[in-house]
Amino acid sequence: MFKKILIANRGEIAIRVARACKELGISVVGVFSDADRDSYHLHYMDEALWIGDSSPQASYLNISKIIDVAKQAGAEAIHPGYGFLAENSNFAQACEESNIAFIGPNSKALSLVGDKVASRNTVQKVGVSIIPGMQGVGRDTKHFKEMANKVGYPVIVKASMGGGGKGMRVVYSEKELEASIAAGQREAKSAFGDASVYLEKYVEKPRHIEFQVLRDHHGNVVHLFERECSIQRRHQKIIEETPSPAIDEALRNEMGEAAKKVIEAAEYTNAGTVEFLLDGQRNYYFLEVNARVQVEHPITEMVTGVDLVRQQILIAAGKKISNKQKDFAQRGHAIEARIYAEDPENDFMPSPGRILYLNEASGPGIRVDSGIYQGWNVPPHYDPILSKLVVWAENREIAIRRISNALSNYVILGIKTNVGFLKRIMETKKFREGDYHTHFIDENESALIRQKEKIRNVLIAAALLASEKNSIMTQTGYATSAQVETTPWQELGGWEICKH
Amino acid sequence: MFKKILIANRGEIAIRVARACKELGISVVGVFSDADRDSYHLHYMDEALWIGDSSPQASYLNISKIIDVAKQAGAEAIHPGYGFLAENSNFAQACEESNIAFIGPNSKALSLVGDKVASRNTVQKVGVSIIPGMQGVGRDTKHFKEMANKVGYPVIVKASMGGGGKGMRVVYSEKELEASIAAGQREAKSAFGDASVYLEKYVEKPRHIEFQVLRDHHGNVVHLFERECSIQRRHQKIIEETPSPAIDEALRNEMGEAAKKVIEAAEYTNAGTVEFLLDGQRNYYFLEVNARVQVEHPITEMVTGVDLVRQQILIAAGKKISNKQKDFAQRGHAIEARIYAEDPENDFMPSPGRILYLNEASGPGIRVDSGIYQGWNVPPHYDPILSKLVVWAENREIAIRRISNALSNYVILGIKTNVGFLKRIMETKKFREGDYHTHFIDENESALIRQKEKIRNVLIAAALLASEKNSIMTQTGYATSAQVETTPWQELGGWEICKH
Amino acid sequence: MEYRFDHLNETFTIHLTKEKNGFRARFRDDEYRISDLEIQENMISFTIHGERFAIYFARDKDKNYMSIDGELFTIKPAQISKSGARGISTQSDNSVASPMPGLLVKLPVAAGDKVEAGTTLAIVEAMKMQNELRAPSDGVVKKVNFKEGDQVDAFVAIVELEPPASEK
Amino acid sequence: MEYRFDHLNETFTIHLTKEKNGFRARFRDDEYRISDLEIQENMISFTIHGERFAIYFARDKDKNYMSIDGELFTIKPAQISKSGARGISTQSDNSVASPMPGLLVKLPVAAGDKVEAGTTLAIVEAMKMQNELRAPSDGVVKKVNFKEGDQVDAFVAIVELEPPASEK
Repeated sequence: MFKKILIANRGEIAIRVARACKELGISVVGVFSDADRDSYHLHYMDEALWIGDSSPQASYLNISKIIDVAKQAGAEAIHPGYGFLAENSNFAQACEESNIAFIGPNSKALSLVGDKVASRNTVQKVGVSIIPGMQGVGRDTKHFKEMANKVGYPVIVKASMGGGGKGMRVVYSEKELEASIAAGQREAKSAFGDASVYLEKYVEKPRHIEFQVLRDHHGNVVHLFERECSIQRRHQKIIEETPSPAIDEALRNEMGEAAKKVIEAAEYTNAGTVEFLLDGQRNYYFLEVNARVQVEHPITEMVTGVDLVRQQILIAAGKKISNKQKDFAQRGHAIEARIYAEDPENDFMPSPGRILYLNEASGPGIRVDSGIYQGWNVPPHYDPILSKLVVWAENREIAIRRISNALSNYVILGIKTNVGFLKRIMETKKFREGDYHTHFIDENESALIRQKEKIRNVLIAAALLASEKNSIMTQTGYATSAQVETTPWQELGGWEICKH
Repeated sequence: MFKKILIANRGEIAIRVARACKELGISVVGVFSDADRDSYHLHYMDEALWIGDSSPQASYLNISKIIDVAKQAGAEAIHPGYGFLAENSNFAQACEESNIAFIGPNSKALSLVGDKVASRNTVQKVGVSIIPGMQGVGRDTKHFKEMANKVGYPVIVKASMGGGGKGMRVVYSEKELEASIAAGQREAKSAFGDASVYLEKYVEKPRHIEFQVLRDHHGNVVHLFERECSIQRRHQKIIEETPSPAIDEALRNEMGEAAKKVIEAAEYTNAGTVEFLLDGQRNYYFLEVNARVQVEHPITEMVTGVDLVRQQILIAAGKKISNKQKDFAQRGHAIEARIYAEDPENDFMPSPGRILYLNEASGPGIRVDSGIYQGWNVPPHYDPILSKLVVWAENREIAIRRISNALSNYVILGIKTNVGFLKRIMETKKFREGDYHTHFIDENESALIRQKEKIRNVLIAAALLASEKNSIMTQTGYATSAQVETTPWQELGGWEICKH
Repeated sequence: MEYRFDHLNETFTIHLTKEKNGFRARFRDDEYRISDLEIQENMISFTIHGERFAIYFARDKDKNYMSIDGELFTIKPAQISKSGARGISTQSDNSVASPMPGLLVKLPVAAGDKVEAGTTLAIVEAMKMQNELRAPSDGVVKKVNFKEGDQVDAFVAIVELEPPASEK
Repeated sequence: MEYRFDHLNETFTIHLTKEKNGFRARFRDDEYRISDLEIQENMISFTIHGERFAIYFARDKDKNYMSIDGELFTIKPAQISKSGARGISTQSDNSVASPMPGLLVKLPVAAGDKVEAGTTLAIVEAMKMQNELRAPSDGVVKKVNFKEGDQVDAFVAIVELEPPASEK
């Protein structure tokens, strides 16, 4: 087993990994940029080394510097967390070349799954579906018609150079097809200067279902069931749950076996996630492999009882997965809500700044993986994720109530957060019924707007606070006369005594 | 199902119960004494009603007042928590007479299990052992010798009027017996004015093992396995774990079935705990039934996935336990540490007072059931329990590391707590090996003393804080000139602006 | 007594009257009886007609951050124009500022440049999000207060404009 | 510079010297190099010879409460007798105080009573624990500062004694 691991990351995931290391008796080396000199993750490290200025390029993305400090500290392995260098095959290779274990897939598998075309080909070879459609530009109307009939309506026409919805047309029947192609071509031409379009099956009301897989260096592979991550804002997952309300036992087993096939075909090692799109007719299509520990990994841990980060370390150290597929089971229901520093009342604008007051949720079935503390100045340089609120309960109904109550008691003051927005999602009928898909937030915009009535109690509170200043002073004894006298602390160090 | 429940308690257990109610869609009514006007549990209540001045007798033990406010609020049930009126059969009866459901056992069963002699008789009738020995005062030397031979050495001579170890003598062989009886009688006479002594089997290195049982009003009964609570200070449990390292599957099943027999014989309903003493030869002896939700109930919840407070409410509402014994299983390992306001460096003296800073442990596998908040003045009138730190992990070794790390990061400043003491227990070889019993703390006193070396870093920190005052001001921007200018808040309400 | 607060460009008024067992509050056309008021360091709780509310708060020099049921509100004392209360300096109408603090990654204009409405004046990046700041109307760049690579605060003028020469 | 602190009736001295990249601290006979010092509102962290330490702290008017690895320490600036530093008023030698705040449940003596060493002078109760306060030596009760049922603070004289008449 490793004696010392360097964690090439920051925030909540760096703390998550540090905890797993310490529980294995492994010493941890943390790294920090200029902006992170006072960051919370350093409080969980046995050593802390500076890696560059505040920009991600100069620090957390700086491969040679990170390899250097790992050598300097004598770390035998590096855990990359998620984001930054986690899926960078050059980094994995640099680790391999420096005889430092990269806690993640081998660099060859990492390259393969990072290449969209190569990974789609690999997946198809083992009989797992991808979204059917043209592999390149459509030639003529006949070609489009044939393909549309082959994959079945509805289909979608997309600009080859496209992105952001420009040149896209959903087509529900053959009689609309020709006109849609022409419209798509016109729009593509004007947006990208290239009229090329192609066609694929349109997955209606798609649900994002992913499977957690573990594979060791001895060829043992198991899946740890699914996570549903269909609640997304701007393609960013914000709420995840497991089990998915959309799949049953039979489909779960089928998709789980498909995910294992994908991982085996890629000769992938360590923890990985196979992402699928699921439609309303039980069809599922491979999307991609996420070659890292996922932000949403805790919900799998809550229902299976398996510590995924610990498994990552054990697998990287060459240990065998001793349990068989049949040894794993889902118990109860887990939901994660990602807490971001952003303002839902102002177009989700990022909101760095000082945390004046912090009271994180706690209690039965509640897990908080947090990277923040009261008094900390959230820097503007990195991802806005602050922490993750995860709940477990005996069933989905209780889990939703539990996370909703926990959000009510998750208090971060001084910056804007999405806590209230997350709670509003939990309270929608659609979410409660499990009847949602990846367009949920767009389609339920009006139900997610903050209710105006809440302001009444806030204003009354503000008025009471303003009026009650004197009684506070006496009631709670904050400002007694003793505190304005000279005290030994002042004589010693000149502290400004400022009780509150 | 109940629509409204009154919680006749305070602190962490009142919050625990409130959460369970809210998750069932039940509205909660809290109560408070004068000392608890600003207590944290009120923040979890939909209504809050005053029940008396600060003394427990006038408030939380005031049966008629509590019944009155329950009626006034229209509560259909009362949850008593633990302590206070939880095991008071008069209170249970008063509830029954007012047509308010008492969330606990029926008053008849409560009376029975509260009566030591009656419960021992009941238990013996169904073939469960009690500690063998005299049922009354020893008559003469012959009587003592006969009984000692019958139960086997070692035996203990105890004062009939006794308590606190006075008049107690452990006897290892017959040749010491006569002298020990005489010595015990002399000591009993001088301590209690009554020389009567009796004899029972001395259980050496006893372990405290208790079984959680649930029984509904339809006669269904299940046990949810054991909790080991042998780490005690002055007969107060401070650390509990499950599974117990002292019992195996066969003994677990046997003791679990014995516990169910006891509960059935008492016609007990709702959640109850059957306490046993276990010796080194797999003998176990019934001690008593705890007729309430236990402080340590969370560890059972962590390994079984069953929400015990929810079950209490459901059973009180007449629901059936739908699962059979075979449906329950223990998964992983859980440990609880009770956080008390007391000073281990000063004979565990209680330490009420203001909490100046609070940062509670959190993260994977960590549950905190807390009743405190930063800024709160812990009142001196009630039990010193502040919160409970509970961890779950895949196995015992990881669970111990996890709780040890969590204790390191459980920060309560301004009052004294036992956090460091609990951590020292976790770090003893004996505890790590599971080799302990109820005399653990006395026998390991020297290993539990705080190491002197820790002070070095604290003193360096204090010196650095005193020397660095100026750089703090600029580095972290706490005290900019803007803050000493007049601000709108001051003009509005005269607030003393005091940033920190 | 009357209290006036600003929240998201709206001004709200609360009338508060002290009574024997608490307060009477008037908001819009409704009256509320408030009892069992408790104020702690960062928490205020009270009962309105039997229902209990708990609100967390923290104060900055001119703002009160409050949280109720997970929803955040930032409340300021209202700017009282008739009195001598000092206003907080904010961006002027003909300057462009970022709605979020962040890194000034692009600043393609310089003093003296003529710009049309909609021209990108600056790009500010924070937490992996880029925000483009555009000219609200035609004009001439009067002053540029930062340079590329600078860290800028929210609501602080980055580029100041003046009307085009012809309008002067 | 030299810093002196009191902790549990002991006085400790730390010498601190500012250096280019941090500090040098001397404690007893050892020297420590301190780098990467960070101080936040309630946290201080630094590196000593490669090892990182994080300590939480909170200050009262005359005490600094600190937590390291779960262990709590209460540190006070040392009482400097030669300087003009004002001492904190504590119980005098011939008075009896409670080591914990609590309720004065029994006060069986009155001014003028003769007491022997070991006589119970008061019982203070807090958090379900009773603490008996006994006379440290023979004497006469000079003054009783509270009555039964009063709430008393820690280290505040409850009963004041004077030597027995014969010794005067």
